[in-house]
This record gives sequence, C-alpha cells and structure tokens, in this order.
Amino acid sequence: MRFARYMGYRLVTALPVIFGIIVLNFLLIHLAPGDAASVLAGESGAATPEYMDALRHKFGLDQSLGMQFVTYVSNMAHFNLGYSYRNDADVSSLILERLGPTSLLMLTAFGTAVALGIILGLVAATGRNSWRDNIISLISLVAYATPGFWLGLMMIVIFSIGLGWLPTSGFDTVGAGHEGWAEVWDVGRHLVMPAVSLALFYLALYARLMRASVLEQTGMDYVTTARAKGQTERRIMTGHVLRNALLPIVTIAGVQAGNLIGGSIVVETVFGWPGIGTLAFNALQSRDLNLLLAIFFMSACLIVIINLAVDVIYVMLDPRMEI
Amino acid sequence: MWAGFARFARNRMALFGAAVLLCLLLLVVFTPVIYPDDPFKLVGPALQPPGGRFLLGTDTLGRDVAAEIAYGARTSLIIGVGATLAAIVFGAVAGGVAGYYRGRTETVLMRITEFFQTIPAFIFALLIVAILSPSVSSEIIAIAAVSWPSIARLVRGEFVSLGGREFVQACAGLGASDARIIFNHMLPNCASSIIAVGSLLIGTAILLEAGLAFLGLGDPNVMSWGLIISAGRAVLRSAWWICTFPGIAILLTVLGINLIGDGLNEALNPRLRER
Amino acid sequence: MVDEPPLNKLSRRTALALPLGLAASSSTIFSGFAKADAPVRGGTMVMIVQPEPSTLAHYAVTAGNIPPIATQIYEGLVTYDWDQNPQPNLATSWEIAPDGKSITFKLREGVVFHNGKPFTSADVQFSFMEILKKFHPFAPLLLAELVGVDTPDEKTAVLLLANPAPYLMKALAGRDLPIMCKSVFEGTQILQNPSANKPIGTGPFKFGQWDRGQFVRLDRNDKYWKPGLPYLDHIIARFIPDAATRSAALETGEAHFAGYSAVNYADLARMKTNPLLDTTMKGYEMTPALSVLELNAKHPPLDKKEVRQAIAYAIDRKVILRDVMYGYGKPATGPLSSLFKTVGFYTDDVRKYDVPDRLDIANKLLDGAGLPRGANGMRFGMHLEVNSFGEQWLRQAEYLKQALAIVGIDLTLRSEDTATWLRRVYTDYDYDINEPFLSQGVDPVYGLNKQYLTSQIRKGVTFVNDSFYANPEFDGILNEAMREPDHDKRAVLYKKAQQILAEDCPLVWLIDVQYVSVFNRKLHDHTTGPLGTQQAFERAWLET
Amino acid sequence: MSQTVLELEKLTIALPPGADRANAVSDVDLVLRAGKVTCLIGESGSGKSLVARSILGLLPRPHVRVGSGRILFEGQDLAVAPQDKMRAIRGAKIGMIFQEPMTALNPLHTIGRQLDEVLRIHTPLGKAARRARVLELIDSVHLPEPGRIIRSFPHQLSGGQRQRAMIAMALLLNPRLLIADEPTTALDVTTQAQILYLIRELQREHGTSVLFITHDFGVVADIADEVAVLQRGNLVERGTAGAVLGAPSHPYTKALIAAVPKLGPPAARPANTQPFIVEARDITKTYGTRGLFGGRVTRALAGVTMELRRGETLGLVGESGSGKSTMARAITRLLPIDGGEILLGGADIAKLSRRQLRPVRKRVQMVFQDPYASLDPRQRIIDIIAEGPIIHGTLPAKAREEAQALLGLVGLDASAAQRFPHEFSGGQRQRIGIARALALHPEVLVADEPVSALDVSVQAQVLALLADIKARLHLSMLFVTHDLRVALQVCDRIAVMKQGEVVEMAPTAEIFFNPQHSYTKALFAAVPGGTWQDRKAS
Repeated sequence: MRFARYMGYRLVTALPVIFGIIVLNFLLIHLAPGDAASVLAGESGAATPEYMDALRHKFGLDQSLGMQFVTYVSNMAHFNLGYSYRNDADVSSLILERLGPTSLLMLTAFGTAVALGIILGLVAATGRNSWRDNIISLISLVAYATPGFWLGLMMIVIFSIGLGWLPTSGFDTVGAGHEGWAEVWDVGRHLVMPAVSLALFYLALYARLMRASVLEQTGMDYVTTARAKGQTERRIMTGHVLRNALLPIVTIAGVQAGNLIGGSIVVETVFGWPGIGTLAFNALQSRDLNLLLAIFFMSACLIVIINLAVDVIYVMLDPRMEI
Repeated sequence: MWAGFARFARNRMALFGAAVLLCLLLLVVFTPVIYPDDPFKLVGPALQPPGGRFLLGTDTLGRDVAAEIAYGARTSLIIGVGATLAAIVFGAVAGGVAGYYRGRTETVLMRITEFFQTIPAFIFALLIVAILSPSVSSEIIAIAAVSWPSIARLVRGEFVSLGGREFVQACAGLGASDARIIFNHMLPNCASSIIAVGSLLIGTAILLEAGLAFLGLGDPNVMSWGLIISAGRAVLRSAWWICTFPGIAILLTVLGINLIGDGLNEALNPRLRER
Repeated sequence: MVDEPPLNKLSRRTALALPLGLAASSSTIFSGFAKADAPVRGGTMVMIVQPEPSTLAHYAVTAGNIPPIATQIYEGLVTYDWDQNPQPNLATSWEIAPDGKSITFKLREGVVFHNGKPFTSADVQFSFMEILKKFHPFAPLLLAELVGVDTPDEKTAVLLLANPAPYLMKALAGRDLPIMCKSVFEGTQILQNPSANKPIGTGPFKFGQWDRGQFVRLDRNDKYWKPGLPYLDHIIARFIPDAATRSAALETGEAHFAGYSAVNYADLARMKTNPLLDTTMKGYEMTPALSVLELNAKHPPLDKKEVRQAIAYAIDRKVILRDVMYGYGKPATGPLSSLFKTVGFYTDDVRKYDVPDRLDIANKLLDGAGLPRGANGMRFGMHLEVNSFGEQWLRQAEYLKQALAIVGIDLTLRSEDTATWLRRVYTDYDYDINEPFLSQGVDPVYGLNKQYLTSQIRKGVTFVNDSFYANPEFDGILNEAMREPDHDKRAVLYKKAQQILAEDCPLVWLIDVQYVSVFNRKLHDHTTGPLGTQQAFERAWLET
Repeated sequence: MSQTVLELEKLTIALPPGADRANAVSDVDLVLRAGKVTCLIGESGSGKSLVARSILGLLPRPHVRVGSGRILFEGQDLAVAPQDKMRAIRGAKIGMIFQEPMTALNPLHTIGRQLDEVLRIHTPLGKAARRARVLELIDSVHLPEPGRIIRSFPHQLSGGQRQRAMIAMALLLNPRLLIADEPTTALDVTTQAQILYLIRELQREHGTSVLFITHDFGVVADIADEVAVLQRGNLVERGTAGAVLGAPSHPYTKALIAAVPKLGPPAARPANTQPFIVEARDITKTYGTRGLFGGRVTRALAGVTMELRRGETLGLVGESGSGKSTMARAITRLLPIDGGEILLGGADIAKLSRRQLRPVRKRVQMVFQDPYASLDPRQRIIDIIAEGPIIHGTLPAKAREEAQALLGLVGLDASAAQRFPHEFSGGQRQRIGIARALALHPEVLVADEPVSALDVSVQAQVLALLADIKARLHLSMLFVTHDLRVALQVCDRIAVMKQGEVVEMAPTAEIFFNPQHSYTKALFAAVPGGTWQDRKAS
C-alpha cells in the first residue's frame, strides 16, 4: 500500500513539473525567427501573400501568441498532441511511427553500452594497474573521444562499401517485403552500425564510472570484514562489492537515459535511421512547432518516468532508502 | 601542492595527455607563422590526395587541409574552453548558492537545473543556435547552456558536505560573511573536483561543437574541425582525407584533455589514490 | 479503397540487392551480357528523392522534390517531346482560337481515375478553376489570364482567356498543371483534403504507402489508359539524409535511380567509373535554373550600377563551375538560361563579364565610384546570406569571399536555417548579398517577370523581386512580351530585355545549372522526355 | 601457565618507501595463551593495529607486508601460509572484530545473512542447522529478539548492537583466538563497559584467547590479564596487567600512565563568586526529519538552563546524543535555537541579527574536536590565526604580527607560520585552533571535546596549555567532554547531560563525592578501569 501511495505522490508532483516544462518550452521555441508557413513557401519556390496568409491561417499562426498557447494547452488537456501541418499528419502518429526504430536503437545501444561497460569496469578494477586495467582504460578513453558521426562515416566506408557486409542506411531493405524472421534479420543488419557508433561513447563512460565505483567499494571496511571471515576474493567481489558499486551507476544511467533522444540526431542523420532525433531536427529546421513541442513533452515525460523507475530500483537495491 | 604535481608526473597516461595538449598549444601559437595566409584561401587544385605539395591534401575548393586543421584547432579550443568556463562559472554560482543556503533556494535552483536536463542536450543546443543564428558566440552559449547543470550538481554536492566541516563553522564563528566563507574557503576546497570535471567537459564541448558544425550550424566565417568534416562529408568516398584528419585531430585533443583530467583528479584527490 | 497487390508476389532477387560480392562480380556479368531490348515486365524500381517532400499535393506546393513522385500519379492535359512541342496526353487534340483568347481541348476516351471515377471535362474545369487558379503558387503568372473553363460536352473543355497567353501552352504538363478528380475535392477544404498525402490521379502508378523518413511506395495502376503500361510493379522513393550514404546506396545496388542532383556533384566522377552505374544530363531541358547573387539596391554602395558591375566582373565563374559544380553546367551570361536557345528566346549578345581583364575593369569601376582601398586594402564590407538548401552553397560562398577580397570587398558570411534566411531576406530585406538558386520555369514569363518587374516588389513573398530593380522601360517590354501571341515578336522583345538587364546588372548571374541523373545500368527507358524525372516512368523497366 | 595458542617471533612489518619510518613494527615477540586476554597498548601510529591485521594476513598488500619473523599458530607460520590455508583459518580458528561498527557490516545484507555466510564458508551444515546456530549466537551476545535481528539491516541497529553482532560473527565457530582491534573506541562509555563485560564473559565460557588492541589504559585495567606496551613499533614492556600498571619499569610506560588523569577527588578550588558571564535559560532545539509520512522529530535540547561565572570552567559531560555539543554550538550562535535566552554579560544574544551579532562574536570563541577538519587545508597557519582580527578590521600586517606572537603563546615555534595544516600532528593542530580562538581576545572560550581525538600524552600537554592560558588571560571556559577523568581534572563545576536535559549540576567535588542522579552514578561506574591508579599492584 505504501508503495502505491508513494507512486501516486510522485506522479502528482510530476504534473506541475511537466506543465512548467510545456510552458517554458512553448516560450523558448517561439523565440526562433521565421515560421512554418515561410519555410513551406520557401521550399515551393514562390508564393503569393494570399497563399502565405492562407497557410498561416491554416496553421493557426495568425492568432496571438497567447491564443496559440491556450489552444495548445487545451489540446494537451484532451491528450491531443496537435497536428503537424508540415507533414500533414497527426503529431502523435508521427511520433509513434518513429518510436519503434528509436527505442530499438536506444535500447540496443544504451543497453549493450551499460552492460558491457559494467563488465569492462569490473575487469579493469579487479586487475588494478595491470595491463588489463591500462588497456581497458585507454580503449574506453579513445572510444569516449571519438566523434560518433565521424566513426559512422568511417564504418560505412569500410563495412558497407568496402566489404559490402552491411547495408549503408535505413531501417530495413525497403520494398523487399520480408516477413517474420527475415525482417528481424534484415533490421538487425541495418541496426549494427548505428548502434555501435552510438554505444561506443556510453560504453566508455560506464566502464570508467564502474571502475572508479568498484575501486572505492574495495576500500570499504565491510570488505576487510568479509576477508576476515575467510571469504574468497571472487565471492567478495560478486557477493558484496558488485551490488554496492552498482548503486551510483543506476542513478547516472537514469539521468543520462533522458539525453538519449538528442544524442542520436547525428548518428540517425548519418545512417538515415528514422528516429525521433532526426524528426526533432527536421521539425526545428522547418519550424513545425507542434511536432517539436510534442517531442519535448514526450522526452520530459520519459525523463520523469525514468527518474521514478531509478528511484524505485534504488529503493529495491538499497534497504537504507525508505519511501 | 608539490606532492600533487609529483603524483601527476608519475601517471604515465596523464603525461601522454599533457604531451598531446602541448603539441596542440604549440600548433595554435605557431599557426600564423607556419600558415601565414587565411585558411579559406584557395591555394591549389581541388581534391588533391595527401603527400606532395600539401601534406594532408586539399579539400573540395582547393584549400590546404593542414592549414584548415591548424586554424580549426584554435576555434575548437576557444569554443571548448570558453563554453566550459561559462558552464563552470554559471554552474558554480548556482550550485554554490543552492549548496550553501539550502532550504527553499536550494529546491528552486535544483528544479531549474533539472528543467535544463529534461530537454535532450543536443536538441536544446540546436534550438539555441537556431534562435541566435550560428556564430562562435552562439555556439559557446548553446554548449554552456547544456553543460552547466552537471557542474551545478557537483558544486552543490561539495558545498553541502563542506558546509558541515568544522573549519567552515569556525569561520562563521569568527564572524566571517557568507561571501568570505564561500569564496575564501569553500570554493578553493572544491576547486580540485571542479578542475577534474571541467577538463572532461572541455572534451565534450569540442565533440558538441563538431556535431553542431557537422549539421551545418557552425559559424561559416570561422574555420573549425566540425566545419571541415561537414564539408568533406559529401565527398567522403572520393576524398577520404578531408574527413579523416580532422576526425583524428578531435580524437587526439579530447583524448589528451581527458587523460589530463584523470591525472589531475587522481593528483588532487588523494583519497582515490592507490589503496 | 484501392486494392493492394500482395507484396510477397515480388521476385526477391530483383528487389533485394545481394549483399556479398555484388560489386565485385557485377563487372564480369555485364561485360558478357547482350543488351536486352525487349522490356521485362515486373520488378520494383527504387529511386532516391532528396530531401523528403513535405507533402504530395504539388498543386499547392511546387518544391522540386515532389514532382518525381506526384507525376507518376497526376497527369496533365499534354506532355512534351524532345523539341518541347506539346504532345497528346489526357487531351487528344487542341485548337487555339485566332485571337488567342481561348483553347479548346478534345479529351481522351476511356480514362479512369484511381478511385474508379471516369475522367471528364468537369474534372478539367474543377481542377483549373477551383484548385490551380486558387492555390497554385505560380497561378498569378501562369493563369493570370484564365477567366473560365467551358464544358460543352463530357469530352470537350475550353480554356477562356482574358488576353492571349502564349506561355500557357508550355505549362500544361502534369508537373506544372495536374488534373485532379473533382469528386475527391468537391465540397472540401482544398488545402486540408486528406488526398494531399494519398493522391488519386489517372497516372500509371497508384499511391501505396508513405513511411515518413523512409520511403513512399507506389503500385502499378492495372487500369492505366496506355495499353500494356507501365512495366514496373512498384516504384519506391527512398529518403536518405546523408549525401555520402546516398551515393553508397547506388553503388551497392540498393537504389536504381537518383535524379535532380540527389547525388553530390563531387561523387559523379567516381560514379562514372563504376560498371554498375551510368549518368545522363538529359531530361532537364524544361527545368532550367540559374545560381545568382541578388544585390540589395537599397543598401549603399549597391545602389550604384558601377559597384554591381564590378562585383559581376570580380567573380571567375569558371572556378565556381570547376570547384563547386564539378564541371556540370555553364557560366551564366545573362538573366535567361541557355536552355531557352532551343525556343529562340536566349541571347548572349549582352554585356560580357567573363572577360580576361575583368579584374582591372572591376577595380577601375570601384575607384570611379569613389570607393578607395582602406589601410587593410579593403574598400567596404558586405554580408552574404549563405543559401541553406544544400552543402555546395557554403562552398560557393567561401569562394565568393576570396574572389571579392581581391577587388577589396570584405565579405562576411552569415548562415542560418531556412526559416530565418527566408524571413531575413524576403520579409525584413535585412541583407546585402543573397545567393539563391532561381528555377526559370518553362517560359521567360516565369523566370523574368517575377524577378525583375517593379510590380513584383512584394514584401513577404519569397523568390520575387527583392533587389528593388525598377526600370519602367524594361517593365513595358516584359508586359508587352507577355501578351504577344507571335513567337518571333516575343523573341525580339526578350532579347532587348536581356540586354537592358545585363547593363543594369541588378543581379549577378553565376552558373547555368545542369542537373544530372545517376542510374543503374539494369534500369532502361527511364528518361523519356525533356521533363525527365518530373514525368511518368510508365515505360521504365528493369532487367532481371 | 596455560597452553600457548599463538606466538609472534621477531615479527617485523615493512612500510612502503616514503613512510615516516622503515618498519611499522620491528622484532615483536608476543605469546597469546588460551583463556587469557592479552592487551597490546600503544599510541596512534605505534603499529599496534598492523600487528593484529598481520596475524590474519589482512595487511594492505602490496604496500605493507611482513618483512621478517614468524607467526606460529598450530604448528604453521601464518606469515608465509598460502591463501587457501589462511582462508581455512580466518573466521573458523581465528575470529576478528574491528573498530568502526558503523562501516564494518555490508549495508545491503541482513545481519542474519552476514552471520550465515561464515557457516556457509566453513561448515557443511544445512540451512535449518545454520539458522539455529546463528540464533543461538545472537542470543549469547544478549541482543534482544534474535528473530527480528536476523531480518534487520545494519543501519537499523545501534552502534553497540552492531558490535555485538560482530562479536557473534567472530565467535560462531568457537575460534581458539579472538583478535579485537579497538572494538569499543567508537562507542559510548556505558556501551563500552557492556561490550568489555561481554567479551570477558564469552572468553571465560569458551576459554578463547583474546588479543585486545587499545590506546586506553582504563580498558587495559578492566580487561587485561597480560599487557604489552608498543612505542613507535618497538615492544618496550611486557608483563601481567597488575605488574605493568602498578609498577611500570620502562620510562615510556611510566610517562603514559602518569598522563592519564585520575578518577579521583579533584583538587580543591576556591569558591567562585564572580558575576555570571554567560547565562542560558530554557534553551530548546529540535531536529525534524520531514519524511513523506511524518518523519521522526528528535529533541536535541529540552529546556536547558545553566550559568557560567567569569573565570570559571563549567564542564558539560554526557554521552553522544546527550546534546552537549549542540549546547556548545547554541551558545556560540553557530546554530539557531528554537527557544530560550542566551545572556552574554547580561545582554540576550539569542535574537540578534547577523549584523548585530558580529561584534558579539569576538567575545565568545570556540575550539573544535577534530584536528584534521577544523583547519582549512588550503590556508597557511599565519593566515588562519590572523583571519579573525582581519575580519574585524585590524590591518592585515598588524594582525599577522599579533598572530606570530600567539604562536609562541601556544607553544609553537615561529617557523610554523608559513606552513600548511597537513604538515602538523594532531596536538600541534589543536594548538593552532586555540591560537585562532585567542586572536580575537575573547572573554569566553567554548572547547568542544578539544582533546578527545588526541593520544593520552599529547592530551595532557594540551590540557595544561588550556589551563595556563585560561588563568593568564582571565578567561571563562565551557568544557565539553564525554571523559569524566578529564572533566574532574579541568572543571570547577560539572553539568551532567542526558537526552537533551541537565540531570545534575554541581561543583566538581560534590559530583565526585556524592553524585545524586542515578545516571551520574552509572557514568562513574562505566569509566573504564575505574580508580585503578589508586589500587596498588595486585
């Protein structure tokens, strides 16, 4: 029961935060000069003022900022994320379309990065200052320092054009109409390179964090106590140190999960991956504000949920924390 | 302080980082001597492969890629260091005030910090550059705007722990003003962790700048590594060198800065020392 | 709803590029392969379109990336042969009244829209009067004279004109004035009609599916009025944001066709050496375009003609052609593209700026205009707005900065995204020099009127006379030429117009752009007319 | 003589280069007999803890290792025993308990599981058998409700309870030797007495041999059968407890014993009839933890009233959590109070604003407990001392001059001025803290446990310095301590505090000769070693 009340409390307190985010985002975005109508007209090579006014009216841009805000908030209240005039589609359907590929890319990239990072960090920390430690540290630093898009471009040159092993871009082989396993295999082949270029950065980060965290825990008194009990080094590491060392990693992973959407814009652009990142970038370029606001709103909700999840995991992991 | 410097010197990796940075700084200082004229100047036939007259070849307009990288180093450092300094100043003040005064001011400031982190960092940077239209200063502001929250959280944590320490209470007992306590006592004592995190931030700032320029949002009048890569990106297949060399330059610089950051961290925070 | 052919019927081999060894083995296959002449039915053609269109309603948005998809679905009354003469399409024959004030079209029998509705004169009337006249961006120019459409019977439509409109006959193709189905639009908000992204037309292909950010799939129209056509089962338009990745897609055989310079000029040299691919410059005769510099006459010293001419002299167009366009195109000589030579409107008998001693002339002109060099060798400073519609324009801007520096003009580049750029140049006029890319349409009326007529100085409207050029004598010539039914008289007037403009130099004309298509050798009969990618691929077919 | 359990033969433990001396300990010979408690006593840095850890091979490798000598146990030399053999001994044949109960247990595992782990490692017992054994041990260390204890986590137990759990863990398999590395140093006096009694009781029951590491002679007097004295790594004296305490032979031991204040009748002091300099009336202070569901509210000060006369030393004595430190910080206005008045020379300073408070601050100054945390590591000594006067307007040059003079007053040589805190010992740092307090020429000095963190010999010197300065500068002093011995020696009057209340306040002699409140009596009884100095060698 307490758990449900706690969750309820957290969600209720999250609402004003999200509302605040919507308001601030709305104001922020309207600072960008130019509007969707002028972009559409610009792209069409010519437009009469009447045509532009018709567009502005259609987009509701002719109303005052206050009015636009009121309509926007009332739409949000009815869970209607608004309409993307530029793409002539409902914003929610646009985002849902892109949510699949994005979450696939995020989960594989971030998932493997965190998992592998933890393992590498553990291996490096246990072999402190041995060759293992130095090599892992150096590799993770090089990976951390490599610009993701540059790596992506290089991988395309090597793996798809040079060796022809992997497709250059896209979510799957368009028009090939695979079904079932063939589709999974096809998407998998397209996923490899974008996931690797996105994952490398986070892999390095978590390897370093885990190494520092494990080193800090091995110095603690309870480890000496465990040794005094006659426990083997390996079981001390798995039974005692690991779980304690994971606590800070969970919080940092929570904070970073929110940034995932943004971070992938560059990788999505290089690999033509139909993710939320490029959707947001194009929406910004074409001043498709309804779509952009919806993406910010979605990422804000995602972050609030992730923070909640992190706190719950933290409470489960660490008995000292009560709700 | 000398003990810290000795520890730093013993750390082989940190020395390698220092060496890389030293070469970079020398490059930046001597660039006008080595390449006197403007890097944008057309000096040879386009798309010349490396070797021969141009060590690293020429780009799509026939400009010397080596000169571009040399001048690009200056921009990337200016933007990297500038954005980091701005982020440190802004973050330290926000984090410091929140950590020192606690209570309502702390919750308000921390809410603001969290708000900045709800918008995905890169999109937020793009938004700011779009609002201010691309230029070196707008890039610095954008990168600083997405980096200061991490500094704020760090400084707040340090101030909260320092606040409880007895030497701070002793100063309060002497009748010291808040400002004196914050600037003479608390900031110097968390300077070491700020330096360590700050140096890592410079690396991320340079990567962010490259990302912005790669998407065409860099300052067109200023030569930067991101600009060279975005120019070379279209001809990646036929002129691989235009993209490759600036990429390596970014990699080495960020690697060097991180190694120094790690070295500083270990040298200044002894408790992470050999156990 | 349109029935959807089951996709798995597709033969896998043609559709899926074999990943391993395709590039390597292809050279051996082709050398020994006799050129198959009989078209093969079936298969899916994958073409690259860049960037992804915002909508498919090209009756309301005329961006260049929409027609390659839309013209497979919507058709026009006529189409054009290689000599740009109108040929029967939805109209079997037509007759222009002696006074040029009406054009009677005999419509084709047995044509059916994709939704099964028969094609009649009512559709033509509705398309012209309710849709194109009201919402087509070029209507103020192309349909200015159109006052009504008579439909004496189901198979006859008569366009009624207030004045003769000789240019209209050149603009009746599906790309410029498409024919829509009346029943789809009647009684709805035209701009909000759902068919904007699920078009229904009479063309060889029907709309299939649009996955935003990935592809649009068009399916074969089995009831197409041309017997036995089209050959292909599907056409897929893929959207790949990264230029290098687009080239790679062609080289690995994932895509068969990329028109409208979707592939970066720099890669074309390498593409040619690839045995799998070939390039062509044909199919762009009716899409002339110029890359120009617009000079803001309201910002001194650009109000002085000598200064504008000096800028025109200072630029070496051959360098731009070589390093920015990689040799594709020609240096521009005047306000009209040389492609109008075939129809006799183009003349190069104008002031020449591409002369050997151009730099001396430029310096003399600037000294004459009272602009001496300062201490740093610079006369004055200017801002150049970098065109945000593609990568090569930043390269061009960087070259211009070097070129103008030689004659003492200190250029500062200013780049921003599309929205800011359009507002700054066409609404706020807050610019000195702008480097836009002007498409010139099918008739000088389109290219010259909107750019140089005094009446076309209209705040907030994009790609019109924003350089404040106002020359009454020139306006008279253009207005006269617009209504002159006799072709030769129009030619004389336009030659005079080009000479005046070259002298006044309100704009600096840089390059007469040459688009290029890159295609897989297995794809045949894709470019079948002067509109190239902007007309139907009904005769295109793929070797198996 | 009972049978030898373990023998140290010429044990030498080498320190890494750069340490203050080559070996932590050299040539230590020590015999631990069954059923006997052997106390190894020495000041901090003497190497006593390393000896304990070397037996179980817990030295922080590779920096600190056994240089030479042997550790003989059941016919084996543990110094060179392979890891697997050592593991068989650790926890089974030799048990160990540590100093910091707060961090010695894994916060994420329940007490039951951490005890059960020992049985899982060393015995083939089934789940039920192990559980029974664990419950039995928890009961034997007198922990309430063993069933609940098994399921609870370390943070849910008090310091004393956790130490009992550690003892249970160490004695699970009836080890022949129990090593106790200062197990009661971090505990309160009353809890310490109970733990010492528990160890004595279990040791007698199972005949275990105990190696007890401590720096407190009182503890030695309470529990030791044999004693060994360690001075900077050298074993200077060995013998039975009575012999070493009653008639020490080595000068170092003599000096150490002499430095320990007697729990005896205080020296007579003239009655102080000076007017009150500080009066605290009905001071209340509560800490509320605003948990989500109505957190706990703890009452640090529940209506405390006390007075300090001019020139008098008032002692505030109590265990941790009694509110003595809170009271000290309340009087110096370092922390806000909920209610009550603080009169300084008659004027109430409780309600003053920060600005009004500044001049008042000069009159009351504080000396802190932890030498390592009370000085700003980034400041030179001269600046630390001179900072007070500079804040209050004295010209920096003059302030530094005065600071230089103060260094002499607190017994530090002039060269210390330009050096940094990390270059000084604990004792020297407390002297610097005192100099800083004196720089503002205060009327009242508030000393919050000024000597608790120091070794007993250094403690004596600092107390002497304080007494001398107080007399010379006519200061009044509020002396906070948990150590009754120190209080009796230093204070004129003593206030005994418990859970935020003053249970008894009277002149020192009265408190010693006829303590009224039961808690005061319990405190006296719990002082380790009691009045051992008066007892003759037995």
